[in-house]
Formats: sequence, C-alpha cells, structure tokens
Amino acid sequence: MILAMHPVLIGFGKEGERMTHAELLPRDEAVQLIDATGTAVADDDYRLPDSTALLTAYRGLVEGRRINDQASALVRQGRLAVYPSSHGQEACQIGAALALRDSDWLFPTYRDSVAVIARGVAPADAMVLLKGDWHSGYDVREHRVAPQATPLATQLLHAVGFAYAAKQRGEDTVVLALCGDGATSEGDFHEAMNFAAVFHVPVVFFVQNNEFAISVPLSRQTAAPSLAHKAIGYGMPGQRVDGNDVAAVLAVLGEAVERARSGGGPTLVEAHTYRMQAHTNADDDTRYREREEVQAWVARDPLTRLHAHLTTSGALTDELEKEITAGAEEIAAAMRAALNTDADLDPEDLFRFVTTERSPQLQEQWHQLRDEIERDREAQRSGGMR
Amino acid sequence: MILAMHPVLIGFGKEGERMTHAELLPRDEAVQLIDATGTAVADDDYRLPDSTALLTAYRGLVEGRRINDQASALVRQGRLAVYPSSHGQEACQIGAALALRDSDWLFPTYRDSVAVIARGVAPADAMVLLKGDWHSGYDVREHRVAPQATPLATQLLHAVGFAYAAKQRGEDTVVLALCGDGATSEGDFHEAMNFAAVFHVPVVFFVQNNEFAISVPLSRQTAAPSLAHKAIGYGMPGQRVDGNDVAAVLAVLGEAVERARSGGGPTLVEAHTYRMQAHTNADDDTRYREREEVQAWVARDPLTRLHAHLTTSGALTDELEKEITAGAEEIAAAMRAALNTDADLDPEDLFRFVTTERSPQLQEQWHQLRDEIERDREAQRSGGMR
Amino acid sequence: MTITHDHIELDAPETSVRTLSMAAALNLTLADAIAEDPAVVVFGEDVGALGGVFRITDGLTARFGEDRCFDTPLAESGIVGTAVGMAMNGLRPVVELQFDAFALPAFEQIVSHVAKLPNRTRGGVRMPMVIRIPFGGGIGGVEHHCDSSEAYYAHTPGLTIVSPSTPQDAYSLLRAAITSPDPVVFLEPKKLYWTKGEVDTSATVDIGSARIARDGTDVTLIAYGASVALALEAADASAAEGRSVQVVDVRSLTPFDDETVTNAVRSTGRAVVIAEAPGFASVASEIQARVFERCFEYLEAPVRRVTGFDTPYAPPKLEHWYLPDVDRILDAVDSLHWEDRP
Amino acid sequence: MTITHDHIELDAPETSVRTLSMAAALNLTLADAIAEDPAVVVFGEDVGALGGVFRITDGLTARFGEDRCFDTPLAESGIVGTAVGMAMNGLRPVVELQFDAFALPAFEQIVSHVAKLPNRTRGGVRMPMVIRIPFGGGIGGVEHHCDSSEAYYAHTPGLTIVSPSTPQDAYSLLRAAITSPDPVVFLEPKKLYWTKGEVDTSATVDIGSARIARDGTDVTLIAYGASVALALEAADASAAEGRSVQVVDVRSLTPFDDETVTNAVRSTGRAVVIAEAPGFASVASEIQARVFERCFEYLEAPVRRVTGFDTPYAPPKLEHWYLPDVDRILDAVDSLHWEDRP
Ligand SMILES: Cc1ncc(C[n+]2csc(CCOP(=O)(O)OP(=O)(O)O)c2C)c(N)n1
Ligand SMILES: Cc1ncc(C[n+]2csc(CCOP(=O)(O)OP(=O)(O)O)c2C)c(N)n1
Ligand SMILES: [Mg+2]
Ligand SMILES: [Mg+2]
Repeated sequence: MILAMHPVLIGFGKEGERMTHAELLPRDEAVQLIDATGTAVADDDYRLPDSTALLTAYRGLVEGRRINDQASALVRQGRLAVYPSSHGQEACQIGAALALRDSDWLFPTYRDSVAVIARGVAPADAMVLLKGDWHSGYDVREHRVAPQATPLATQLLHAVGFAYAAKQRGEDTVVLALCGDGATSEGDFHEAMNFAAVFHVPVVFFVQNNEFAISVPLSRQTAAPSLAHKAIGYGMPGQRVDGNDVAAVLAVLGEAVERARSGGGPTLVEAHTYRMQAHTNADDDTRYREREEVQAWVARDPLTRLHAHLTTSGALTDELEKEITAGAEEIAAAMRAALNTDADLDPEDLFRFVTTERSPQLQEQWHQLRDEIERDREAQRSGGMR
Repeated sequence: MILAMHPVLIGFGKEGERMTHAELLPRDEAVQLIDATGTAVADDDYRLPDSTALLTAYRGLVEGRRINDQASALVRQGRLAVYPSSHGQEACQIGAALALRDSDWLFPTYRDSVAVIARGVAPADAMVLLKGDWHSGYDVREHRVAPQATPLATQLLHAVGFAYAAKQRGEDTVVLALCGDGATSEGDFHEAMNFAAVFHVPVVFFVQNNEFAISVPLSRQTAAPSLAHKAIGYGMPGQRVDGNDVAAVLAVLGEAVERARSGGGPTLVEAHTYRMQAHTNADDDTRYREREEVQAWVARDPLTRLHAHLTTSGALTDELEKEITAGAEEIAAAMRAALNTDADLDPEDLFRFVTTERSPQLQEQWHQLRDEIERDREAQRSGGMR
Repeated sequence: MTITHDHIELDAPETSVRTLSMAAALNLTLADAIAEDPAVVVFGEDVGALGGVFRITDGLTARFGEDRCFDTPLAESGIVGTAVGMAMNGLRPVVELQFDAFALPAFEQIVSHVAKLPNRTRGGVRMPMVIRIPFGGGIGGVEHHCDSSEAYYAHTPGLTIVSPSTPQDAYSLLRAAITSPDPVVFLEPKKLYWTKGEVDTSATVDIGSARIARDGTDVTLIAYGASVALALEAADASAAEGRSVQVVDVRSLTPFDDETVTNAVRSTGRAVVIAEAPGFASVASEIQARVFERCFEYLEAPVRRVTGFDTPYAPPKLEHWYLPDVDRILDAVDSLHWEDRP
Repeated sequence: MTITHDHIELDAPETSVRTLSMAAALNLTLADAIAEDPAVVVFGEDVGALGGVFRITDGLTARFGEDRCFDTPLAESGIVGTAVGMAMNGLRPVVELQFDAFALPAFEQIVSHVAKLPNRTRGGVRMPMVIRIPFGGGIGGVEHHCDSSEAYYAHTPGLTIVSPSTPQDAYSLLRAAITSPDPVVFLEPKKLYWTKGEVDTSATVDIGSARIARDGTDVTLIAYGASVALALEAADASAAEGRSVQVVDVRSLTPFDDETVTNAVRSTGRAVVIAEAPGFASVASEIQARVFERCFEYLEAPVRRVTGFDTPYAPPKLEHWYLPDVDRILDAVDSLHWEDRP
C-alpha cells in the first residue's frame, strides 16, 4: 500500500524554529498536478507521483467508488441503516490511505469508510456501525485505524494525544486525522490544532472541504480566505490542494507526512472537493443546492481525470482497466454477501464492554434482561402471550 | 469619557468583501506610538492621540494603578476574598474603556475591574464578586458592562451574540470583548471569532497577552508568530499593539472600534503587556518565573512612560499631577470605606433570582432554611444550643 | 440582518383546532411565535434551507427570512453562547441542537451561563431562551443519536426542563417555553415526532404542571416524553388483565409538579416510574425518591422504576433490548406486592 | 519528550505509615505512581512548575521531568481529548481539571468518548485514565469554584466515580484509580485537602466498596467526600443526645456498594443521605431511591436527604446557609418518626 513518493521537503519545521509567513501560509490557489482534463500541471514544489503510484491510486479510486455506490444501494435495500457516501471525494479517501505507512495511524470520520477500507479493514467490518450491529466493527489496532468518529472534530484531539504518546516513545509513527469543512468550526478543531503545534507532534490534519456541512454551505462556516489559512494562527504550515486530483493529494499529504515523521511537526492540509450526493440517504439535498452546482462538479470527477491521464500516458491498458473493474466488483459482491446475512447478536454484549469488570449494578440489570429473554422464549415455545 | 480620536480608517472590511493577506495579517512588530522612555514614535498608519486625550488617559492610568494597589491591600486586610490585579496592564484597561462610547458595551473578565470602573461602575460595586457578597455587583445595563466572566473565553461568545442583536436592530453599538492570552486556547475563543466573522458583527476582540496564564507561559499556549495571526484564519484583520503604551492602545482599538461601527466587521487586537503581580493574591509567582524577568518590565511601565511624555511636552503640570493623584486617593479612600463595611446579606436571596417565578421546590427549600434561621435566632435569644 | 417590524403576511386565518403530527405542531408553534414576537429568532445547524434534520423548522426561513431563522457555523457552544448574548440584548433565541450528544459541546455555556446569569446578576439579566433538543431513542439511530440526557439539565439549578408527549402539548408547551422569561430546555421525543393528534392553538399549558394522561385506581405509572405513550400502552395491556392503571405525564421535569404526582400515587398506593435514560442518578430516580418520601405512609409496595440500563445506548439492532417496553413495565407492576393487598 | 526508562532516583525508602494531609497523600500517590509505571503521565493547567493551584502535583515536574508531569495549553476539552488519544496509545494519563465548573468544557469528550470508547470498540480500546477534579465547597471560593458535579458523571455509563474522605483513602483510592483499566473520575473534596490522618501506603482499597466510617444502631447517615466529615460530626453531636448513629462513607459512587449500604440501613431502619450538590436528580436522590427500594420492609421512616439547595452555589458570604451542616442533619434525623418507635 505504500507509495514510492519523493516529496519535496522544505528544511523547516524543526522544533523551536520559527517559520516565516510564506512558509506557514497556504498558496492562493490549491495545488494541482493533474487538471480536470487529465493533463499534468507543472509545479515548482510538488512532483507528480510516478505511474506505478498513480496506477495504485487509480485502483483505489475505482474500488472506492464501487464501495460507495454499493453501500448506497445496500441502504436502499434496507441492509444498511445509513450511509454517508464519499462519492466524489475518493481522491481524498485514497490519497489519505496511501500517504501513510502501514505502521502509521488514521483517525477517520463517519464519511471516511473508503479510506478505512483502503487501509485494509474488511468492508463488512467497516459497515458494522452503519448496519446497526454495533458502534464500530473492526480491530483498531490490527489496522491502525481509530473508530470512525461521529461527534465532529473530537477525533482530532485523540489523534494529537496518540501522536504525542508515539513521539514520547521515540516511534516514527505519523497520525493522519480527517475531518470535514463543517468540523473546523468546532472548538475541538481549534484545541487540537493548538495542542499539536505546541507539543510539535507528528500529526497531519486533513480537511476534506466538500463545500457542505449537511445543508450548510462553506460561506456560512467561514469568512477566511481558505481553511488552510487557519494554520498560521497555530504556527504550523497550511496548504491547499485540489481534492479531486489524487496526484496532488498524494504529493501534498506525502510532504506533510514526511515532515511530521522527520520531526517537523504538524501540518494542516485543506482539500477542495465536493460532496456529490446528499449528506446521507436520509438527507434531501434538493432542498439546499441547485442541480447545476452538483452537475458542474461531474466534470471535475477524480476518476475521470486520472483515467484520462493514465490512458493518454499509456500506463492504463484496457486489460488492466478490466482487471481493476473486476477487482472492484469482487469487493462489492463480498460486501453484498456479508451484509445480506444477519449477524447473530447477543444482548449480553450490552453489558460486556462498559467496564472491564462488570459492576454488581450491571450484573443485576443483565440478569433482569436475561430473565425477560428466557421468559419470552418460554412463552414463545408454549405459544403464550407474556 | 469619550476621547476625540482620529483613527486612520482603511477602506476595507465591508460585508462580503475579501481582504488581502496584508490587510488581515498583523504587523511583525507591535504598534507603538510612545516608547518606554516617553518619546513619541512616528507611525504611517496610526496617529498619536492629542494631548487632551492623553491627559484623560493618564488620569485613568493613575486611578487604575491606585485601584489595583488599594484592592491588593484590602485583600491582605481580609476585606476582599481575592483580587486578580491588572497592575502593569493599566494601559490596556484604560485604553479599552476610553476606546468606547458610552452607548457601547464592554465584556470583561475577572482581571478587568479597572476597565469596569473606568466605564463608570462604582469601585465597591465592582468588588462585590471579589468581596464574596454576591456573584456580580453592578447594574449591567446602566453601565453597559457585562458581568465579569470567570469561565475563560465564554464571554466572547456572549459579546458576539450581543453585537448580533444590536446590528439586527440597526443600532451602531460596538462591543469590546476582553480576554487573556491563556483564554485564546479555549474552544470558545475559536467559535466566537468564527461566528463574529461569519456574521460580520461589530465586535472588537482585545486580548491582553500578559505572558502568563496563572503559571503557564505564552510559549506553552501557542506556537504561532503572534496571537493576532489567528485573525486571518477567520477572515478578520488582526493587529498587535504595545499594551503598555496607552497611546498605541487607543489608536489601534480606536481604529478597530470605528471599523466595527461603520459596518466593517470584527477585529482581533493583541496587546503585548505583562502581569506584574502574581495571578491573584492566592498565587505564588516565585514558583514559575524569575524576579529578573518581572523587574525587566518595570522599565516598560505604562504610567512612567506616559508621565515622561506628558511632562516633557508640558501638558502635565505639577499642579495637574497633584490633582490627579488626589483624585485617585479619593477613589481609594471611598473603596476602603465601602469595603470596610459588611453588607447586610439576606439568605433568601439564594432563592430570589434563580428563576423569575420561584418553583414550589425552591419555595419549600426556602421555608426550610427560614425555619432553621428562625430557630437559630430563637435559640440564641434563649441562650440554648439548637 | 435587520428585523422587519412590518406586518408579516400570514397565511389566511386557520381554524384553531386541527390534527397534526407532533413535528408539524412544533413547526406551527415556531411559525406562530416568530410571527407574533419580533424578538424571536430561530437558529442552529441546518435549520434554514433544509428545515432541520427533522424538518421542525421547515419553511421558516422562506416565510420569515434569514433574520428570523438561520443557519450558524457548526459549533454548539457557539450557538448557545451567542444565544446568551442575544438574550442579554433583547432577542428571544430559540436554538436547535441536532441530537442530545451534540448538545454536549455547549454544556459549559448551558451550566455556567444560561442557567446562572439571571442569578449572578440578581435578575438584572434574564435569559429568555429555548434550547430545543430532539431526544431519546427508538428510531434505530446509530451511536450518539439516541441518548436521553435530561438528567444533566434537570440537575442544573436555573434551567426549566419540559418534554411533551402529545402534539397538543408540543404546541402549548413550546409556546409557553418561548414566552417564558427563563431559559427552557425543550426535549422533543423523536420517537413521537410523527404521531398525530388534535391541536388547539388557543389552548395553553402552565410550565410546572403534570397531566393525568389516564385515570386508574390500582397503580400509577409516571412517565414523560416517549415513555408516556409506552405507559399508556402498558395501561391498556394491564386493563386487559383486570388492573386499573393510572398514567401521569410529568411533562415538566423542572419545576416538578409534586402536587399532582403525590396525589396520584397516594390515591393508588403503588407506583412505577418509566424513562429511557440510564437509571442511575436520573430524573427517574429523583421521581422515585420524591414519591417515596412524600407517599411513604400510603405506599403498599416500594416504588419501582423501569429505565434504560446503565450502559451506553444500544446499537440499532439491539435497542429493543435496551429500551423500556410494555412487558418490562408490566413486570414491574406485577412486582408491587399485590399478594399483600387487603 | 521521550520517556526515560532508566531507574528514577527515589527518595530513600520511607516507612509505609505516616501522618499526612489529604493533599500530601495525593501528591505522594502521584509520585509513587509515576515512579512505578513509566506509562503514567500527569498533565493539566498549572500542574508543572506551579504544582497545581492546590499543590497536589507539587514537585513532580522537578523530580520526574517534563515528560511525566507537564502543563498544557489552557483548554479542558483539549486536555481530556488528548488524554483519550494517549490512553489509546499505551499511556496512563492522570489529568487535573482545575475546578468542577472548568471541567465542563470537556464534557463532550468525557461523555461521548472517555465513557464510551471501550464499549464502542468491544473492549478493543480501553481507557485507563484518571480525571482529577477538586470538588465541592466550603472554602469561600467565588462563583464557579465550589460546585459539586458528581451527578453529571455518575449518570454517565462507563465512568467510575470515586471520592475519598480521608488521607488514607485519598492515597489508596487514587492508586486504585490509576491502576484501573477503566476511566475514573476522581473527585477531591477541596475542604478536606488540609485535614490530616495516617496513611499506610501498603494499604489497598477496592473501587466499588463503601466503608463503615462509624458504627451505630439507631440511624444510618450515608455520605461521601466532604460530607463524611460532617456526618461524623453530626453523629458525635447525636451521641451527646443519646442516639447511636452509624456513618457510611460511600467512597465509590459508581460502581455503588449496594451490599454495604443496604445492610447498614437494614440494621438501623432509618437513613439520611448527605451531599453538597443540589438534590434534584442527584447522587443523593439515587442513593435515597436505592435504599428505599432495597430496604422498604425494614424502614421505620422515610429515608431523608440533606443536600445543597436547587440553586446555584452561594457566594462566599452566604455559603454557610447553602451547605448542609450538622444542625440540618440533626433536624433530618429528628424527623425520622422516632415517636412511632416501639
Ligand atoms: C458535535 C456534533 N455536532 C453535530 C453533529 C451532526 N452532524 C453530523 S455530520 C454534520 C455535518 C458535518 O459537516 P462536515 O464537517 O463538513 O463533514 P461532511 O459531512 O461534509 O463530510 C453534522 C452537523 C455531529 N455529528 N457532531
Ligand atoms: C474554563 C476555565 N478553565 C480554567 C479556569 C481557571 N483559571 C482562571 S484564570 C486562569 C488563567 C487565565 O490566563 P489568561 O487567559 O492569560 O488571563 P490572565 O489571568 O493572565 O489575565 C485559569 C487557568 C477558568 N477560570 N476557566
Ligand atoms: Mg463538508
Ligand atoms: Mg495571561
């Protein structure tokens, strides 16, 4: 999963060193390495990832899109309770996963299932929350992926504390923390950025600015020139990237991750992208945005542009394309199979994990429930009422 | 109390207009109009207030210093429970009060008693909290001064909401919200700055950076180039000012207040100053800072420098100086007299203001207490025990 | 962003009684309050164009403009904190916090200011403010979307806490909450949003008054919010078994209507308190303790409670085990020493 | 900022029993825990050079270095939120929040994560973390410095809440809290910080166990934290009046030791619960309700409670009216139907 990348490292950010304004402020325009037509864009600071890396990313995008669309279908079929799709944001999702080493950690939100799966979590495990079987369904330590966070921005602080502990032990772990544009308005965003900068911990904050927080547009979240302009207020570098250009995401995140790894402290990266679907299936986005606005973003789709780029360069052959599509179909089929089976849920689980030892109060409550269940069963067996 | 000021207004900040980086970022050095020796410093953007204004400010500084020192003495005499002194920060206190019109509002903290008194609140009323008689002791509407806030940064949001309501009614009220350097780390600081900028309300945030939050030095609060650099992350202008130079404070706050009044939205102003005494009398600052550091700031005292400036310019005569000192002594004497009297406190007050109508629960509890009190009195009268 | 004091074109006068869902009743209340009092402002996350995730503010921005109903940045402490400032300056903010768990970032503002500013200023500053929170479970929501946090608020002096269980009370209680000079936490039982009932917009209800939702002589069920519907179901089921079950809808958690509740329990001698929240140090335990103290001589049996477990709220597929249900209530009723009965 | 795993030079081995104030006992516990377990980190506001506003962390940074005890930026959600991440990654954070009211900004992190992460992850992520809060009043503190907010935490499933009333328990309970794999809210009764007592550092105490602080046969006083001292005073005064008063120190609010409390009350047949916090929906009302339910057949009189009023905490000059005191406890005891006694 690790890309051979050659991020352009700038020699700043060592602990105690002051960076200049130019180093802390983001560019006026987001970094873009492949434009919407698939053409490479020259850049002074960031290098285009090589074609092997781009092909890996392309596979990720195709799988990610398939996962998104499969999950949305499963919601319609009643197999998932809810799905916040990252359709349109796959370049951010895959870029985030690929920017990290296996030993690094990801702190995702509810919208980041694709990134979670790209880190190696089985799709069905990633969907446990959304299916309603439990609050989280994967082994966070096996995959080094924190549980997907629902309360906005709270996970950013966890990421900072996690990185602090890693740094204290002298490990070279980097922590990538995800959040949305809306979440940047929360107090916890501020506190996390500040703690990260003051303690100079190896964290990269990656904001997927998809223009909306449910129905609320970015203009109601901030009056700043960009979200990345917040970085200087904490003394960390901020950067903006075209979030639908996976090459640029990889390059910018890659640089930030390497800086963090080499002791250069935290970075704030803002990706400009767009939420192509409603917030979740429960949402109705026709209430708050024009179809034309959504349509306009189709032309900037992260898959199309990379497809064009790789086809033109000859790196992506028909054969490879077919193989990738088939792989994605396999993932989707496995998801369907897994989610069409009802898990065998144990009510005692409600009491099992609250604390390490079960308190007498909880044991008493469980016994009460167990008795109820047994009486129910009895009643059902004997055909009685209650 | 209103100074005739001629702030240098820059033509930006209208609602919906984007400001440039140069406009949003603070200067690299704090604005200073009178240096530590009392010499005027030329400035391209900010004009030195005229001598009438400076004399008014000087009177304020002398009174403020006297109030601070009198209050500290009253703590030692056991007449006040606690006093967080603004000794050394009087230029900020007086600058804040004088930058406002009578109809404007001030949202102060526990450390801002001098600013509160400079707004017209009677010293004894301002001390009710610190004396322990009640949680706040003045009529907030009469003086347009919110209760002094203890939970850090929370009052900044109140200021924003207050300004929002004023703006909505088409009033030209400006709200000046005070906080310390430590408070900028709180989530509420962030949310207040952001709401203010998004709703473009007439608020000026005035951070007195006195280098410490109790024992914690600024370097542990932030890694930013300055606290004023946070402003750009919200899309509002930030400025830095020498907080021991009341002329500069008046000029910079004056500009920000006028911008707010004329529809130009919020500003963040950071004053560089120093807390000359311990956090409160209950604190022991020898545990966390060197005496030399404190001593070094004596040379930058806000009173000495303005005194030197006004004496040199001839504006401050011996006679006037005497009159000002006598006035300050009068205030101190009145404070002593007021605080040496014990207020007649009514235990029923505990129940009077919780809600507009007293609930049956509270009435029952009050009757219980009333009965206790009556039995106590009875017992005392009859010399019995309980 | 200036309030238009001109007359707002209201829809043609409507009859004052109609059948509405609780959600529609709440929407109507907000519209009526905005139309009537220029000081009322409704704001929060997604309450504008979207009309709120539960559509309670549907159409308000379109009808009354951005000045009267608007979206804020995504920050709950910011929402409540600015509401405090607005309330200090003549407005009557009615804010929506999207779910119980997402009200928590505002907890400091609520406890340290909303609840205490009037007391701090000896009544000089009042806090006429309503904090609306869709609360409770039973809708298959994922973690953080189904909590019942009334105990946090009810334990905080200075706050008024109400929760309706019928469309009528939704209308009348919310009107009363908006008119109140004190800060009110208004808990909307999500599970009942779509239940319908008659709403008389001219009917008023006093905050602080409980309601006898059903008469009965053998045992008193005490509930609020979504649990009232459950208690009524249990009462029906119990009637089938020959027991006459009284149901009290607490309605106002603070102030609490001791008189109605005490009289009810004294009349039956037996009581069960029902609530979804975890039971420990809860409103249910408070009611249980109060009833015990006030009805000690009248009780035939210990007062029981049926509450959520002292565990985090269950995931959707397990919530039917977590939530109080009719059987659990009937079990509690069965345990009330019926054999000792004269 | 790397942990030094070298052996730390400890002071010469000290005798295991000595007389200490509660503050000194807490300081000793922290030092012992840091010395023993390299995963323990102490942080918060002013805990470094200053040693905390109550000096509980005095000398720790000097002795163990910045890696083990350090100041953070001034942000309570930040403190608790980063502690969550540290606990996920092998550390045992012991954080100090300066006063009850200043713990409130961290409430979302505490309720939505500290309390729930282990459950969320089916035990995959544990939260070995202690949140220390100096709590309660009686020290003449101004507003926001004297609250008792245990109910907020006790109502939250997943948290363990303990509060010592003696230097010995301060030491032993804090040791147990730091060793616990679960998150513990450790409430330090400010009023008792300077009371002295013997501390045996080898003595252990189980979280979840109450303590009979005084034997007695006529009535049981149930208290925790600073109220235990008050209950003991009341018991003395009552003894002078010829009543034998038992005192139970709850010590562990959750889990709650029903067995000890129930047995105690059953043995006397009368009980009064004492706590400083406002009574409504409080830990006191919980205890009252539990005792009522479990001791119904044994009770000679209704269980009473003596708590703070349902008002914001009083200003310093009025706090003597607000706080439970010996007279108020004796009044409650007097009200327990003594005339009915056989
Ligand atoms: C603290 C908190 N408040 C409110 C919510 C409800 N909520 C869930 S997602 C969402 C919008 C988030 O927007 P953004 O951060 O931009 O992320 P996106 O959904 O666009 O990926 C809201 C308001 C929440 N989960 N947590
Ligand atoms: C939310 C909150 N947390 C902690 C405290 C305790 N406290 C009171 S003052 C203070 C330091 C504040 O420093 P700063 O903001 O720099 O203001 P200064 O006292 O220097 O004027 C602290 C930690 C508080 N009052 N509120
Ligand atoms: Mg978004
Ligand atoms: Mg300071």
